[in-house]
Amino acid sequence: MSAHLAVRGLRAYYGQTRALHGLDLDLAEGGITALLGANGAGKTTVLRAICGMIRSEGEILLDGKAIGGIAVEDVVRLGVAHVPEGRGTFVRLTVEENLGLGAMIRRDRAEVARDIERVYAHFPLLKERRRQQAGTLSGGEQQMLAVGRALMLRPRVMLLDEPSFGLAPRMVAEVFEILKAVNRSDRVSVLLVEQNATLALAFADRAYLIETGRIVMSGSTAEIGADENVRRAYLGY
Amino acid sequence: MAAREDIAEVAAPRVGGLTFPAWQRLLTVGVLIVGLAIPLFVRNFTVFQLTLVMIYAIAILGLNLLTGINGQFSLGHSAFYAIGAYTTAILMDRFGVPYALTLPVAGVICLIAGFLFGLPALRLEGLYLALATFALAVATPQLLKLSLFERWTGGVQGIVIVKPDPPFGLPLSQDQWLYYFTLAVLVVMFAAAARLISSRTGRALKAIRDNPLAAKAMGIDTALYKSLAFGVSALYTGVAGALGAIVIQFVAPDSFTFFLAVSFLVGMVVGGVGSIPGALIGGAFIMFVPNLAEQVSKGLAWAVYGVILILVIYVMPTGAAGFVRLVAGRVARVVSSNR
Amino acid sequence: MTTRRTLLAAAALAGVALVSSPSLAQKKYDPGASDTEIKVGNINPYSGPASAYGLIGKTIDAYFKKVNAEGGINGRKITFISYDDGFSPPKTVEQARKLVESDEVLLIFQSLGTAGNTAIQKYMNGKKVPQLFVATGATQFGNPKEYPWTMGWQPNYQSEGRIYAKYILDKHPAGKIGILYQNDDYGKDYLKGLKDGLGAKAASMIVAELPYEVADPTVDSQIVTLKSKGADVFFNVTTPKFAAQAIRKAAEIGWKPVHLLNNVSNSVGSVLKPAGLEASKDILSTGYIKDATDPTWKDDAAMKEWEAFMNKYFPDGDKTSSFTNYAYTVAQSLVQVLKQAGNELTRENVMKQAANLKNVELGMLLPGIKLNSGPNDFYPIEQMQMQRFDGERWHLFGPVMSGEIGGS
Amino acid sequence: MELFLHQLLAGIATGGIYACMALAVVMIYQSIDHFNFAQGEMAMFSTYIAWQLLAWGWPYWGAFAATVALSFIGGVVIERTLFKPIRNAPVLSHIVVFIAMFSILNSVAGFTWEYTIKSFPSPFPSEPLFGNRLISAHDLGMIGITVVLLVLLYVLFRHTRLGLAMRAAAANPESARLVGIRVGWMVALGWGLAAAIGAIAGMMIAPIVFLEPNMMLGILLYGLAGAVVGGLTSPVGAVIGGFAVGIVENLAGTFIPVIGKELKLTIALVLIVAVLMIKPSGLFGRTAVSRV
Amino acid sequence: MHGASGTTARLAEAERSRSTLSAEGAPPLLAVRDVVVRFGGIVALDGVSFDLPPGRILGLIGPNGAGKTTLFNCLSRLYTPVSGDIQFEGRSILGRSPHRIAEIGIGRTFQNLALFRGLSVLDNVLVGGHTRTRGDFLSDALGLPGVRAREIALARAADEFIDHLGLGAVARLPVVGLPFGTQKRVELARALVMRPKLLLLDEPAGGLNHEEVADLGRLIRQIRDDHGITVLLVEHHMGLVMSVSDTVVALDFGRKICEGPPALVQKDEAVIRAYLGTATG
Repeated sequence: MSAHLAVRGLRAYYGQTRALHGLDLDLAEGGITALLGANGAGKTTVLRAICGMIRSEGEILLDGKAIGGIAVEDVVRLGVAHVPEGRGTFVRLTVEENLGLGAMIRRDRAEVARDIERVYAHFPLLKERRRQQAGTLSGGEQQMLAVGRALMLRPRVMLLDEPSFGLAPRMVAEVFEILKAVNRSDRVSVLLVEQNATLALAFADRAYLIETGRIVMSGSTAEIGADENVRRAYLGY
Repeated sequence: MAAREDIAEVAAPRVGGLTFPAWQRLLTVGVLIVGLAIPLFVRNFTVFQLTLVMIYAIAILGLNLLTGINGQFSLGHSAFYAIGAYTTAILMDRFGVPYALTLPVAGVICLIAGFLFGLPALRLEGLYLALATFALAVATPQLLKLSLFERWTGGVQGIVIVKPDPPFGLPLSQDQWLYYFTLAVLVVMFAAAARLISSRTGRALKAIRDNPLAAKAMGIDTALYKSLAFGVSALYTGVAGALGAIVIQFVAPDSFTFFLAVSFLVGMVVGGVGSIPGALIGGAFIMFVPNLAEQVSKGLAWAVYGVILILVIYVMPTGAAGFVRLVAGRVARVVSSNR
Repeated sequence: MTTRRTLLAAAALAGVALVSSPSLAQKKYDPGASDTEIKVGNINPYSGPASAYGLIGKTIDAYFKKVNAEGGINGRKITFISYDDGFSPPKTVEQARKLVESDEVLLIFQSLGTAGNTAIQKYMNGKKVPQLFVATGATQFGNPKEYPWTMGWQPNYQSEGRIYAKYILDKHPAGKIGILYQNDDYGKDYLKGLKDGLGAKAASMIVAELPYEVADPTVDSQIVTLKSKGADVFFNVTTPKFAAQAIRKAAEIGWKPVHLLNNVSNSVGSVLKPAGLEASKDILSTGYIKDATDPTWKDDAAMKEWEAFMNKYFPDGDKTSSFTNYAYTVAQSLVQVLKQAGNELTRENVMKQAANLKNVELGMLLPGIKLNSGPNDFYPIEQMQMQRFDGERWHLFGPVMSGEIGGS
Repeated sequence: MELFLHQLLAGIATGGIYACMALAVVMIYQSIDHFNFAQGEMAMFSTYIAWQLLAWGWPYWGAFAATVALSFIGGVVIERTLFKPIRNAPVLSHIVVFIAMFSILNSVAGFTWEYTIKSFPSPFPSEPLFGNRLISAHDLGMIGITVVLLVLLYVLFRHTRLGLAMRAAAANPESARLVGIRVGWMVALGWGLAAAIGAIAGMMIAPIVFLEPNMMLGILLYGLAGAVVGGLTSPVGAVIGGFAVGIVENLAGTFIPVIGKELKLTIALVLIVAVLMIKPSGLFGRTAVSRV
Repeated sequence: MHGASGTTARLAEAERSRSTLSAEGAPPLLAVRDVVVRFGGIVALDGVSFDLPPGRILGLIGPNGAGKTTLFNCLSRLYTPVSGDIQFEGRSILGRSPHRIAEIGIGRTFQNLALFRGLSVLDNVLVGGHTRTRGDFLSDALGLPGVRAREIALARAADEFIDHLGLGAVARLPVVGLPFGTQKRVELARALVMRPKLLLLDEPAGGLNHEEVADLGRLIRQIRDDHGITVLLVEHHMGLVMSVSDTVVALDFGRKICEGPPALVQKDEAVIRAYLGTATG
């Protein structure tokens, strides 16, 4: 099994301070990998560095090809969708325009239309508000929109930064089910940052533990979940 | 006194605004000494130019209090500069009021005018406020020409006023005296601004700039503070206008076009948005750079000016103050990494 | 010590030499003048809303180059220092001070604009530096009692206004006058001249007086209003761009009043032609300078001389603009004054000579119009002649009239 | 009554000028999310290019097309060279660069083509239409072109992917990148379009006000007023706003005594402030609603 | 709502009299009465009522778009209800403008962070103390002696909370570059320095991991116990809500669907259907 996305010796600065200190990770083709860690450990920075939103040093390989230093939009065009922290809603545009933008680089119009319906099927609330300005949605609704927009890309890799943020528990379950389904049906590789470690470990098949910009542990979710320290710190039992 | 200093010492580690770092104090004193000495060594004409630099600096500081500190845009500060100038000119010319006494009057009138303009401006944000103030700037010369007020304003002819002599038989030229007078006003106003910015009021103004909703939730009366910020900003610019009238000895509608407002904006950005010492750099920029550009090429003076402006923004995208901060930060990083 | 003594001796000798040669008037200099040089300062709007006038400064500069190339004035070269004030009075003050205190010019010549000149008038008179031949027709610059160091040149706006009033009273005593004027000192001076000239009849004859601002995009609305107010005499007090707009709009809406166009905008090349020669037919104006685009002067010797000057010294200059021949003529006037001043190049003598112009004829002035000034007459040109545009050229008619405002 | 009608028509005619400019203003606002103070000078400069081509003997429509194309390229080049390097600088720094551009274009135009007015031809017949002398063929032609431009822009922005991408890039550049939009080029394209529209506006306006380097100053102000009154986010609003400003200015200038005459300019500005007081995002503008 | 039938009005009246004195007999600190909010055609809150006695922690839960944040915004007077009333210490707050909510002792944090980006952590916290100090432009500009003393007192209070929340190391840094969770703590410190009687927390656990959530839970209880601050908590993190709340109110489609102790609400059919689903994260 080759790594779909591989990161080698990633270093990044955030403001004046170094946020990542040479970090390696692999994302298996069609796999789901979770990044766990405390606040400020650098999880979000990893995602932002991978898709070129911040300057970084080290190697980032997609299908074995280096994508470090490539502009964000070009990384996206290689099939990497990012659900960012803070959702990145186009507040002045309508819900449907937001979704349409997710498929901006695609040319298959009929398929795009079908995908919009698919997103609406996943999130009926969005369908109700399709003509509303996206800024009027509640926080949780905007989170759904962000996930929906990412799906519109028909991505090959998804970078998810806390997709559960602001979602009701039932919605969290639903969103993760949807993501799992997409992961299976479209063979999308997922890199997940999630504070809810229980959820993340249930959802993912591999996990990395980050502390202050370094990987301190990695392995299958079963291994990680069984670790005494992880259990105490992140799972609470 | 000593006791209070002690309290300050104890609290000092975190109370950012209350104590200015020693190097800043030292620098301020140094600049002040140089400022006091300069007129004794240069020509009257240069003294006159430096006086204008200080006047522009006060006006720019006024704009900075509004835009840099409170986040409200204004392209209309030429209007307040004009009100201040006209107040002084009318008081001196029509009522024989001594020039020094006209400054507080000009300041108060501008405070009120600014406050009143600030009230409707509350409903406007960002670009829309900029446009409304732009409108104010453009309308100002026309309003000054209005025949209804011609008795006071002298209409299109404007008002010529007399330049004051140094008091108490001081052995100074008129220009030197006005320089020191302006310097005194500048020191008072800059010190007041520095205190204001680092105080509770200053924090509230900055909070409104950064997040008006959260500021409200913290109990800040945003409407009042924004209007008052407009008023105080106008006061600064108005006092500058008053000084300008005394130094130039003449006010006329054509002196206060929106190009003046644009100059203030340029001065503010070049000096550094939100920076107090930056206002002086901005004042010097708008005073000397056009002349420099004219020396390079008469026909293309403003093109040269534009090019200089672009270069300045390229080199210092956040103005001189931001540039200094950036360089200081780099130096600090290098020093600390070498340690 | 020795050197100093020698120098003193040399100076004494030189003094003796001067006294002993009666052919040369005693050499006396104020700052800005020397054996080899006369420094002349100038302030012009090369930028800003009035930058069209910048052409005047450029032409004067070219003319002084010609003077210098031809040997200068009494052997002295003119150094012409011209600064931009962008038509902003505070800047005018700064530039005037720079010229006087830093460049140490002998005099400031042709500073342009009423507001700017007002701004520096007190300063110039306080410093006793000539503010000579200001480029504005406002009446306040010919007041030798209060301001002995300030002098105008062109016929003032009020005089011209009076000339039109005279014409209206004479030819159209029952006319209904509509006025369009620029809302500044210039416009208001014309207005005052016209009203003073009309006297008691002003109130009944003027049916509308509409101002415009320099920043206004068009004056179309005003023209429409004037027409619908029933005006049949149109007093057009506008600067070139608006004059052209007014002429065209009037023609467009079929309004054909008796059209009196102020001298400021009667250039064929830069106003009437853009506005449309057909539309400009029968417009009346006054003149005192020959228009280069007017075929009347095709074979005029002075005009040929001017053309030769333009071709040689200012080839890029716009020959169709009346500013160039205006500047040429006013520069000649200064040369005349400096020539008269001879070797006594003091500021006082310059003013004395400027106030001592007697029937000076300059080539580009209309025939019969001469420069005259005296200690109580600080308006060198006071004569104008009315002219009518026939769709191609101006035709002078009637007598050379004088403005009646000012000394003499 | 007759005067009223005449002024109304004159207002519509001048309103057409403002509408043209307002459209260009809104256009650039849509693509860069702030207002370009040099917009008027860009239009003026383009018009001089057209004038130069005509002076070299080009046919009108040839010069017209070439000017629009050159202006488009010019707009793109300005964005790529001047604004790309300072993409991350604060808004105020951008405004200062606009001011710099303003003075450069104005100065260079004056230097190259002198400050004296030049007449600029109209592509429309000079005979009055239908014997109506109050609104000229050129006025009508200009209004027609404005409307055509408006429709084209509407289609572009509301019904094409490119338009959507441009709006997204202006509103939220970071998110736009995250969906694969080449934000830099979208902004450059916006500049190009704004410059091209400005060029058309300039070539339509110049026959009325005469060509000179400062010709756009007053017009920009009124165009701005139109854009603000109509709402900076709405091209339709901007055009309607432009006409409204023209009409109100003319009527108020004529029928309100003393103040109306002397403060014609001010009236337009009072209008801006008044409209903004009632509807802070203009009559047709959409307010950006955001939840806390 | 005012046009409601007599029966409804009587019922409402009965409920009001019932709840002005709560079970323990203490008057509620906060009383929400039949609050209705509409946005255009959408009803965001539809007659929501509940009481919050002093010294209690109330958890507010509900699916996305149920109206929780809307209710918060009513409490901080950013929105005005179409009908209904909100009383604080027995007095209606609807007549107050937003900035005069803090002075009566209501502080809040924001779901998606609303910090003052350009200010340092310390200055952010100091702004929280705005209502606790007096001052005006003139005395601040002149730097009158009283100003300095007040500033120092406030700075001490701020220091206390900054240390308490473990922000000492970053106190001088601008907030903008700090990690999300740290920024959340800054918000909390900012709200606490105000010394509110009622603290509104909008999803404070968002972006925190388990350990941090546990810390937060302890902190919320401590805030209540040590400072006597009443807390209204909107949160999706069920672990937190259920462990710290005395009472839980559940909303759905703008209506209250359940109110009671955490254990009961957790088992409520309607709550499970609308909100919890099968997974209880």
